[in-house]
Amino acid sequence: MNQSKLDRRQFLKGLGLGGAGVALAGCDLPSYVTLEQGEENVISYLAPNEYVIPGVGVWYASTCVGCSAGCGIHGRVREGRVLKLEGNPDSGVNMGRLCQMGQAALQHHFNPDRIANPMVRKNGALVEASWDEAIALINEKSKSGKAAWVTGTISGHQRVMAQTHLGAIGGSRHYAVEQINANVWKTACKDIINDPNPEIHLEKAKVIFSLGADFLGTFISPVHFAASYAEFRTPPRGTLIQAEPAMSLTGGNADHWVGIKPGSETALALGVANALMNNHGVAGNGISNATKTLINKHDPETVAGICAVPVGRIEKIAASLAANSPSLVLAGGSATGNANGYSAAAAALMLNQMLGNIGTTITAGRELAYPQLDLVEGNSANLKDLAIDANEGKIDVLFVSGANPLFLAPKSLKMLEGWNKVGFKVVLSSMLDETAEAADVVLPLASSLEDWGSHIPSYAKGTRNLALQQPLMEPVFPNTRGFGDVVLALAKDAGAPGLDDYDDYYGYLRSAISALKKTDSEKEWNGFLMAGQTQIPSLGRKLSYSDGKITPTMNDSDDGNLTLIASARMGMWDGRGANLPWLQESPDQISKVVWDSWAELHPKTAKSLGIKDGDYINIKSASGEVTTRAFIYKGIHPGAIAVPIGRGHSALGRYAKDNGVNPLSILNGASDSKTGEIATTATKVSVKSAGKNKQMAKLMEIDRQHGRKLVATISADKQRRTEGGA
Amino acid sequence: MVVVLVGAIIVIAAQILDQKLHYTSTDVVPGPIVPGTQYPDEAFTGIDVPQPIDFSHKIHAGDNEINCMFCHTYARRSKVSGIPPLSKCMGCHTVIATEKPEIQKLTAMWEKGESPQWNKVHDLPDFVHFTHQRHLKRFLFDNQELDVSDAKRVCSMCHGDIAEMTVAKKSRPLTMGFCIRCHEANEGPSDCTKCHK
Amino acid sequence: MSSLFGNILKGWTDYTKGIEEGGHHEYEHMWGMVIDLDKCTGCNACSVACYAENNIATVGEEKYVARQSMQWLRVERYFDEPDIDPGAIDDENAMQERGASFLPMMCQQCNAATCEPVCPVAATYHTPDGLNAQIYNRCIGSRYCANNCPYRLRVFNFYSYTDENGAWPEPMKQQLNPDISVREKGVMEKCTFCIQRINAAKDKAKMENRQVTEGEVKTACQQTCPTQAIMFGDLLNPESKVTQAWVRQQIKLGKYKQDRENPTLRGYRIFEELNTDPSVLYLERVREE
Amino acid sequence: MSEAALKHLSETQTKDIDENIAWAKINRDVLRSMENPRRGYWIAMAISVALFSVMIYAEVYQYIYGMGPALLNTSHMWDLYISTFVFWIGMSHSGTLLSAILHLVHADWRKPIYRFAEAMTTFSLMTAGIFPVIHLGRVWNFYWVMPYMTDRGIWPNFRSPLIWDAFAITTYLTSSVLFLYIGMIPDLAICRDNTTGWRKKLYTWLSLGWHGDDRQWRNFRITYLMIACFLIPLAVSVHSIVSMDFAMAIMPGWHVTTFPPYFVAGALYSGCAAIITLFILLRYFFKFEEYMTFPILDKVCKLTFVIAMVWSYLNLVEFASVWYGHDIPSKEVLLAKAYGPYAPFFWGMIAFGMFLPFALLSKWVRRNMKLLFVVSVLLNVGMWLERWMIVTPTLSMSYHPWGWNIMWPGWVEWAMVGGSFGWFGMLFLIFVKVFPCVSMYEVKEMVFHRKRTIYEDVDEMMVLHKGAPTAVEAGSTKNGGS
Repeated sequence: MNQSKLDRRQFLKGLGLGGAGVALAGCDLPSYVTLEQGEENVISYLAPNEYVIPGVGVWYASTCVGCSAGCGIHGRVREGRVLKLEGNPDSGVNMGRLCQMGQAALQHHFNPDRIANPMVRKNGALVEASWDEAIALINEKSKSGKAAWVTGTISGHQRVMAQTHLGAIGGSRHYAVEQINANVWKTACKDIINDPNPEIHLEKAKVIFSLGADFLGTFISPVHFAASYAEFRTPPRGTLIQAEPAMSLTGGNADHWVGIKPGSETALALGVANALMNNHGVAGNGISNATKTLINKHDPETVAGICAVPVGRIEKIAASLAANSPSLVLAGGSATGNANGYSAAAAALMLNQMLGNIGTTITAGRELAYPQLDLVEGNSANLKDLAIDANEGKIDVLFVSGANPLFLAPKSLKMLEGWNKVGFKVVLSSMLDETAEAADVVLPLASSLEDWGSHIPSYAKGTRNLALQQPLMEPVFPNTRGFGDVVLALAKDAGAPGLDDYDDYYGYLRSAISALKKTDSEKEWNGFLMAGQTQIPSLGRKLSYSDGKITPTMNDSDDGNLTLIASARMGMWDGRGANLPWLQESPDQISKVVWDSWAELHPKTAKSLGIKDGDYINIKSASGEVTTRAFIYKGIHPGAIAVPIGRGHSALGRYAKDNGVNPLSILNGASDSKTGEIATTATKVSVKSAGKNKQMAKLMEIDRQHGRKLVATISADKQRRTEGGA
Repeated sequence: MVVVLVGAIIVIAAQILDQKLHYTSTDVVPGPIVPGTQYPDEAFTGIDVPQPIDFSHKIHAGDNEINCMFCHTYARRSKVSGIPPLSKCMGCHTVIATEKPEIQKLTAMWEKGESPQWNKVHDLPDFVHFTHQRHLKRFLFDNQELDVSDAKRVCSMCHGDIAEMTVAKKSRPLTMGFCIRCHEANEGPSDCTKCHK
Repeated sequence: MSSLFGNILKGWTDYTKGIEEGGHHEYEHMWGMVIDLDKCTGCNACSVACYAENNIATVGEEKYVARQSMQWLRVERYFDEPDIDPGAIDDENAMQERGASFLPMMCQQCNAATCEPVCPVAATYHTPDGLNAQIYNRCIGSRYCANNCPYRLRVFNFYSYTDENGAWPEPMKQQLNPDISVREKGVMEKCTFCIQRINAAKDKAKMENRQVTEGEVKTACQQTCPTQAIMFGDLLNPESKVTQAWVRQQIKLGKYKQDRENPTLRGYRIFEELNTDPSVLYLERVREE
Repeated sequence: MSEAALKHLSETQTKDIDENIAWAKINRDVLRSMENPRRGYWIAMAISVALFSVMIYAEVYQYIYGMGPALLNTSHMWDLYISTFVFWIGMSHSGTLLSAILHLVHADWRKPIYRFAEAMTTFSLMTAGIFPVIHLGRVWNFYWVMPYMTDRGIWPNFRSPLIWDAFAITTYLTSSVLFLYIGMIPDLAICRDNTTGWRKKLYTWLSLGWHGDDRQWRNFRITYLMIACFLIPLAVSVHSIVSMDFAMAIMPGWHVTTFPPYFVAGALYSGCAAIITLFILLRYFFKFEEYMTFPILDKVCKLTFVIAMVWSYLNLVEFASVWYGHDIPSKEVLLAKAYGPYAPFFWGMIAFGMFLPFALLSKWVRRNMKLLFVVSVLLNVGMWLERWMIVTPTLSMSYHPWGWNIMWPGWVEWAMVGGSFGWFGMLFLIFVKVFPCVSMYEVKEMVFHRKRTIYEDVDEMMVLHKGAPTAVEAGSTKNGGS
């Protein structure tokens, strides 16, 4: 990396594809066939750098863009191909570790279904076109009306670039769409403790009481939290209490799992607060009298009725929280995924305040000194807005990248109708997903391992860093371009000021970061790239506490129908993992199902509906129905049915297409009253058996160890006695 | 009877097949070329492998006595010895022998920025993971009686007398038996996973 | 040849004798693992990392249903045993009161491996590193080893996955790790403790005339594990973290019944009583009562 | 033979063989069986070849696509291939039992029936030998199990029971073929003397110049006896070794100490049952009522019953030792056999293998050909189920519960199983038309010896035989000669 960019590209040029092709000949054939001469070929380098040695892997730092956590990665490059990703040990986000989605980014990069060439809609069908043709069409149309951008969570210079472009074409609307987010929690934090992104110290807590927050799976920064969780579990070991209607990955690791009625988390929190104040003498400093009155109304007996949790368990939680300090209360996931979600988050923060956690396990985060680079965090309220605005004709030209609104939006939002009302739609994507298929122009993007970029991790402790993303190899599909390059070109064509100096996005990024870091030295730039990140100035925040609005009431009409939980899972995520065979074949952590969707049901419910494990069931809401197979176990509330998000694509390549079902599509229009987040756990569905029992693809058919000593257990007391407090 | 015959035929056929596939084994001989070692002195006549440029090893390694590792510079640092990058060729051939047609081919490629596509001559099966660097270390760098200029002698253990060839040609069988005999004679590792993984 | 025979024909008696005489004197290394089940969150990152590192084929739904999947490392999930929590089993209204238990299972690299003696062609054997190696190109696919593995951790290539409709359609082939062979149909395969990484580290150490140091070799699963629940190292190196963990847990190799001073320690090996002498030490999952 | 005649025969036939059969008639009857086949033969042949062709197709399919279509899976790596292998190996024990063991104990009633039993041994071994090969994932490398000098300096793993199998089967096959062939030489000479054309050439070549002189007979007797002696321990060891495929493994339900005798007993049992089946078939189709008599069948049935009881005893011993032992997984496997999804097959095995043989105690059954045929086939079905019940339930329920899995064989496996019967049938059908399936010279001996017990004076007997030549010339002279 100590050469100019051209040289860099040069060395990335491979020593031929010998290696991979070779590997495939495998050991099937007798050796005389493989002891061949002149059958395989090898292409020499033109002028490689000193450190490029064929047969020896070189590691380059970059940033994972699988979710908005922004983990640092190292990619192993050999013979010009990136072979394996590992976590970057220098990154404060993931400390050298990586989740399955990070590992699988390679398959996105090498995906056979990537878009190779630009496509333009002609006579109703997308046909391949040249870049010039596509860009010309975009330039022609993009000034023809009110323009808008749809992205996922976006940050760093890509955000700047997209917004510059938006400004240049005279648009103002930017919808950051993200299905799996912590928007409700962050909004509550911002309102109540005056910091949208406080630092959460799992490792300092002795007890964690989590209301649905799947911090090991889908909450803000899973790998970082998993690392903190590991510290939390080292002796003296903390206790994890998870309350949620359907077991998440975090719930699967809980010492006490409380299966509660969907939507009753706020009441549970109030009940715990009541027990704390009345039975454990917790004063509740800083909590308003109005809230205290509310708490007093929620004695455990009442709450037990609302949540369908035994009184004893509520009191046990309170006792545990009172006895072990510091503790930590979190809310997210299914707790915030209903109309009353904000209250659950507010109640969680109220508990933290009561227990004195604010300032110990929840501390102030740091604010970026350059807010224009900061994350625009996507949320599903934006998705709703997008649908409404599009339907109202407020958008004429739409640019979409990094989001798949047509897949994510429930039918009840009428997204497709709105989409069709938009005059001209441009999708920048590397995969032909549902949204790209419905676009007028599709621009093929380079994968995240071929592209330049900068990212602000969604969560950071201590210092704030700008995570750098650099290409690890030459584009697999030569006719694809980086997101920054495309948007830069579009912005230049649209006449955005100040961009003329930059030939490409790399030039822009480099000079922007040089300006940011006030250095122009080649050496330091290489240092940034080698570290995969660079520190940027940030300002401290200060936490305060003022009660949030807690509305405990649930207007739950008990009509005998089940509550659908569209559960977020690590792996498929919001659907972006469905085209990667590794993730498809990586069993879900709890149900262990692969390659298909499933619907979790409690045995009691299943019995009453006459459903057996593996039966196809028909799940019908007011706005549609899906049919999938039942997975029956006791990790779900009897009044709920959980279907994972992520499958059910009608596009997105051979692995994703027609695989499983999409529960998002049948959600009703309910949303969180405060933030407008689409409620994922508030839709009532009727369920009936659709017969036909076909075996499900699962890692394991058994749930128990049958007396074998496979996972042995030891009580925490015993462990503390033998391993001590250290 | 038939079965006895069939059994015998199977065993004999296996022998013959094996001999055919793995070439005739001969004993190891003490190597005057590489002192302190023994190596299987087995000949093999490879086929002529066409190359995009008729590179002459004789001129380079033979007549001009260029060290093997001058061009195959990766050999001591990597599993593979590698093909020299085009820039290395051009390092000399911008001035030397520029009038020759083969060199002009090379220059044309260099100017276009593309690399020649060489055909592999010493191509091991893909389940064999041979490493050059360990062998060079063992036979050349750790060998008190040789210095780096003797690289050719070490290389010739497996590659034959490349310096006498024009376009390289296989002159050793490079079968597993060939490897094993050398490993036994020189106390190389006998762990299968060293080469097969 | 003699050394080759030494490896192939090494028996259990020789092995235990080696232990009684004070260790595995003929071993260069003795790779071992420690997995802390209390830290394991069951997130599956290890399993996917293993797919990425070791050229493991994905088989698709149909073959997965037929249980012909190829994963070398599987993360099993169990719910409570009746003896721990009888209420949760019998009462059909009850819900789980705790989370699940997760168990990452990879080849246990048994030192008295049941798979080794039964292979007719010695395609699986014990390396001088104490590993249970599988030589793919020697394997004829009798599958006896898999039948005899009490852990069910050997997987077989029931199909060929290398063609265009296989596991790696172009350009996915480019991701394949050239340091490992791609296995063809009819070949048994299994976790190798990332032998390519071990060999690379050993080669590097030899090139630099030194020993392999602690932490120099990391398996793919260990490296990616978000909670660092997996530890890997040389059991012959007294300094290594795994050795220390084994000593701390008072688990000794070569025994099928551990005689521990402190029986409440967390360490155990799965199916130790079968006398397979696995190299993977699990630390019990901790439960809050 | 008509129904009535059969009934009459079943009531009247009391001797193993009628000592008054003329030697010439023996030759005539047996040689007649080798004459041009009739329609029934061709139908049987067509069915066999069809089955075998399906097997070939399945094998090619498996060669191309791998072991997947057989529906083998991570838990069930063997299934029908190995159970059918064990079945056929078991089948092969009948020949040894009848010819070698009974030969040594001078049970001369074996003589009319041992030839086809030996052929059965050879052909079932040839069938059994197919299975270890086709079950290989890389069948093209099967010869690697042979210890031959490779250039690579690697040997097979001599610790593996599969290698012992390979040795045992090849040795046993070689010896069985030798035994069959040597015992056939005098008969081949008779055939040589009574045929023309290609047959004559074949028999001339095969009979190795046998002309029945004293020296030849002496050498022949010694050789035959020695091979018989050699074969007995070999046969016992072969099936013991096959049992070690399982007994040497660690799996619950396989790791059983009584497996070697259990397998040997099972082998003899299924072999005997198969003898009954073929006995009835040959007797019916070749009209061998005078040679394959009811009294002989009676003896075979009684023998079968005894062996069945030994087998049942060993079965119960195994169950009891598991039941009273402390090995929980083994106990679970046993219970799963009895109650699990494979239970119908397990109980089928118990019913056919343990209880059905009691039917053989009834004289009425023993004399009722059709019924006995059905019984013998069912006994063999039971024995096939036994092999399946050894292999599959264990694999479906081994130590690690993760691997618990119920598996039903795919079409490829069934094709192989069916094809193995086709292959066996094909070989046997060819055999009965090319070689005499009743030993002519030994039946003559039998007749001779029996007669001697009646007629004290040999000369008198000879006179009664109307100028028949002396025993010395038996087997050599032409047309009705011996």
